[in-house]
Amino acid sequence: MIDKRVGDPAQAVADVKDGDTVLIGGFGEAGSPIELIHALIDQGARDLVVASNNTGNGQVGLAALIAAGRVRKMICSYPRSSNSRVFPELYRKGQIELELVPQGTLAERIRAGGAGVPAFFTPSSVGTVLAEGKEVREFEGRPYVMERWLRADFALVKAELGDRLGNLTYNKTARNFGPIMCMAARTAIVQVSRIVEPGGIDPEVVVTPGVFVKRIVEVANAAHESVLVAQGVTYP
Amino acid sequence: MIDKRVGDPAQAVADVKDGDTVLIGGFGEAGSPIELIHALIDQGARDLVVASNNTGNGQVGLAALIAAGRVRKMICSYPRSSNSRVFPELYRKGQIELELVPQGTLAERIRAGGAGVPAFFTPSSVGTVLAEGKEVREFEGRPYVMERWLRADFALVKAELGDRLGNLTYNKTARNFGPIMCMAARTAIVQVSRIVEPGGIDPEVVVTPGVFVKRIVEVANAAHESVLVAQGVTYP
Amino acid sequence: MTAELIHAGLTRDEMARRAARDIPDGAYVNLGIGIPELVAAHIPPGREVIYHTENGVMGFGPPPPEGEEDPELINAGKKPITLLPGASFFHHADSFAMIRGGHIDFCILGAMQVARNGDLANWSTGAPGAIPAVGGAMDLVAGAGRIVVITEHCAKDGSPKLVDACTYPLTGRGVVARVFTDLAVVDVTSEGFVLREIAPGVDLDTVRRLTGAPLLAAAGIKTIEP
Amino acid sequence: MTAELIHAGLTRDEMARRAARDIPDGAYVNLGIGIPELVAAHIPPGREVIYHTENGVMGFGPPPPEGEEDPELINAGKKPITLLPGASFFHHADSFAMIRGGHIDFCILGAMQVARNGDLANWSTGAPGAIPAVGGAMDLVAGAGRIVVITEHCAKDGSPKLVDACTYPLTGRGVVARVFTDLAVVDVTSEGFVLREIAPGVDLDTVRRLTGAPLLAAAGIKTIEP
Repeated sequence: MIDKRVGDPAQAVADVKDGDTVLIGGFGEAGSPIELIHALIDQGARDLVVASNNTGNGQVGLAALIAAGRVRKMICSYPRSSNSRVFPELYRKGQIELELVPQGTLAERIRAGGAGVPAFFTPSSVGTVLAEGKEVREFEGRPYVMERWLRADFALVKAELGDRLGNLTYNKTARNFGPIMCMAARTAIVQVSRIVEPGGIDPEVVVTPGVFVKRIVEVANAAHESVLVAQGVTYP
Repeated sequence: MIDKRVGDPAQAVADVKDGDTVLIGGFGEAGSPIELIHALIDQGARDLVVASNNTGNGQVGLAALIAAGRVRKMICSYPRSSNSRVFPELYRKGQIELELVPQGTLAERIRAGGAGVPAFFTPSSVGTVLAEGKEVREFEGRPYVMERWLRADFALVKAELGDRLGNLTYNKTARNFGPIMCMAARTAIVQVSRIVEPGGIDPEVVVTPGVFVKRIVEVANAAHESVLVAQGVTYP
Repeated sequence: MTAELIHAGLTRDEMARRAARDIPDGAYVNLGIGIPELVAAHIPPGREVIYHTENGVMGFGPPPPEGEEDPELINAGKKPITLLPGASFFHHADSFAMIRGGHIDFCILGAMQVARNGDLANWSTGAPGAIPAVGGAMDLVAGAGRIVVITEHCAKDGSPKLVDACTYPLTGRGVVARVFTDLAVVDVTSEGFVLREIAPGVDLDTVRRLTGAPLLAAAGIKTIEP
Repeated sequence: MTAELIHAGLTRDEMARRAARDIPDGAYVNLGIGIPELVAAHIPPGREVIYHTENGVMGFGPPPPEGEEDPELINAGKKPITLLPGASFFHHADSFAMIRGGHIDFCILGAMQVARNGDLANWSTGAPGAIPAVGGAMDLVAGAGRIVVITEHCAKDGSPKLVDACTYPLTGRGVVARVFTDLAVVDVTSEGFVLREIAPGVDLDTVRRLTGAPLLAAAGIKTIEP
């Protein structure tokens, strides 16, 4: 029997290795898999390359992973926000690398990674510093820049419902990068609010088919980043 | 007020012009928008370029459109089936062009058209006659062929529920090419089994957001191609 | 003196109201963070406009009442939103397919600089130590149907934001169609900046003086109705 | 004589049963049209296998009872299917993202010819007047994890299907890992065809004679348990 359920976040992230590339879901706090990220902090893998839209807030979740010195390089579109101090500090000190990617290009690179498309052309960033050094080519009279897929060893994603086969639904704007990150990682690890029986999700409304998911862990009452930040929580 | 509803299939396809490119949904009979196709036959546009996975069956729907001599060229992956005689006959007589495209490349070209990606690389068809004349390039030691987007003037699609804003759900495997064809056409025209009020489709389960749809027409009891073929129906 | 003149111009809400008048009925619209967000409150009666946010919603509504915020229902500015009937959720690749694929009709952004050829700079000063953050701006300017900018006519230090050529890193080349400022409505044309409308109590010479590039005067300049 | 020998080999169901034994527990599997479709009925007990069909279903089950067919619930062969608990629907681009992106573990296809270097021809004779139809075969061989073929060892005219080089138009180059025929199980290796297993009552010389390329004998050739 196929059973992708694992007992807890620690078990789910146990085999992340030093140097791995990890996609981390979320746009701001919506969809941020905080419990999985905290488990990854406990787990200890270093020298990670992390792709995520932002760089976290306060001293929890992704910001805490960065603060713990575990991330060698961030790939993201928007590495600052009102409550993000960790990344800017390390970046200014030259202690963390940044690959800045337009948000749509980041999404499409991840989707391409999951879809077996090694490169594609986009009009985004043409003529800007973010296109420097990249191949530019005209199609029908308009210039486009070639971008490469983004694939990863792991993805950490937060979803809503899941079953033992890995089928998922999401909650509102927590969907964001989750479905494409599951596609692009060799091992997609998903925390869900609730695990249901196979068939408990209508086949018409499955957002991520289980084929894209390797492990699923129930986190019934996931923390909200903004609440932790407001409480001044620091992890670990 | 935005209201994409139109009264009947004839009105929905009234402005298709000679020479237009038309994407037609369906995989076999599932999702084939027969009533819209019949309206297009009545409407009279000629010299069409049609992209669809197959070429229709019997003497109804897409096969009837082809039989009526309206299609200059078919772009498809599988232009034959047990009940498809129309296309093979015209093709052998040299009276219709065929651009044969691997099914996944066809889907990805249409999706790329909708997503503003003018070209992408795929491993499919590399080293075969279908890659002849196309650019081949290595990424990470593996050859890929460059394929171009496929965009169209119109798409004719069959869906299940729709609202005045164009939001759609589909029925089972009738989904197939529908969502991506809506994305890739300047004017996507959709026949639905039932029109509901905005909000009548849960925002979490909308498959095609209305932004991709221009016109929607209710066809409450759509014909099934296999039934028409079994009855020996010929359209018109 | 500069400060005084700017004071004579439109408020942020008046700028938003003027920009809102340009949005046609039925448009799919993406509003940037800042003044552009104010536009939604000023759509003329009788028009239905549908708002897209990059993080995966079409059809969102105004912010929720205090206490009813949902941390997983937010916009691209990470602020709480509500849904209108007919809204939908989708993932990030689909959201940017809408943008890149030309399905968003109208996009209103803020700006640090707009050049007379339509170049836009709105994401980075390029200063050493600054944290560069681009978000979805480069995709929006590459893909949306019509790109307009709302911005104060001058920066806080009094330097012009409408310039001959951008000195900040570009967001996109030749992308801006129109600029709404506190002083004027300025089109970007093949001839450069053309003044179409002017704020009440502001004169052409003043606008010209505060513009960092030649400013042509359209025939029949109108006064902006605030 | 050829016909007689083929008669001594496995039936279509026996070929499918042998191939089914190769599918590991938990695999995501795509079955081509024809003999490959029979494989699903022969998965060894205790293994859970999930079937994908290109037209947008993961997790379908056996055909429905007569009279319960749904014309909008079909597989890639356009035949009616049922759903198992945990199934899902998705559109064609997502379906081929699964295939091209390497998410389908195991794919079983029919063949017109397999060459000793793993080249596969299974979509067109290339004959004048033939209607070429490729479907999803080129995507499957480019993307699925392991590609195996089930086919009669020889074509209806007695000519070998395992050949030195394909004469029909290719589906993909160097893609086939193993071939299950009515006479044998043959691996494609860097040394060419290697015979691993042989059908009961069939001898090595016969298989070699009916194979259009050198056929190495593995150490310890096993007899296929039908």
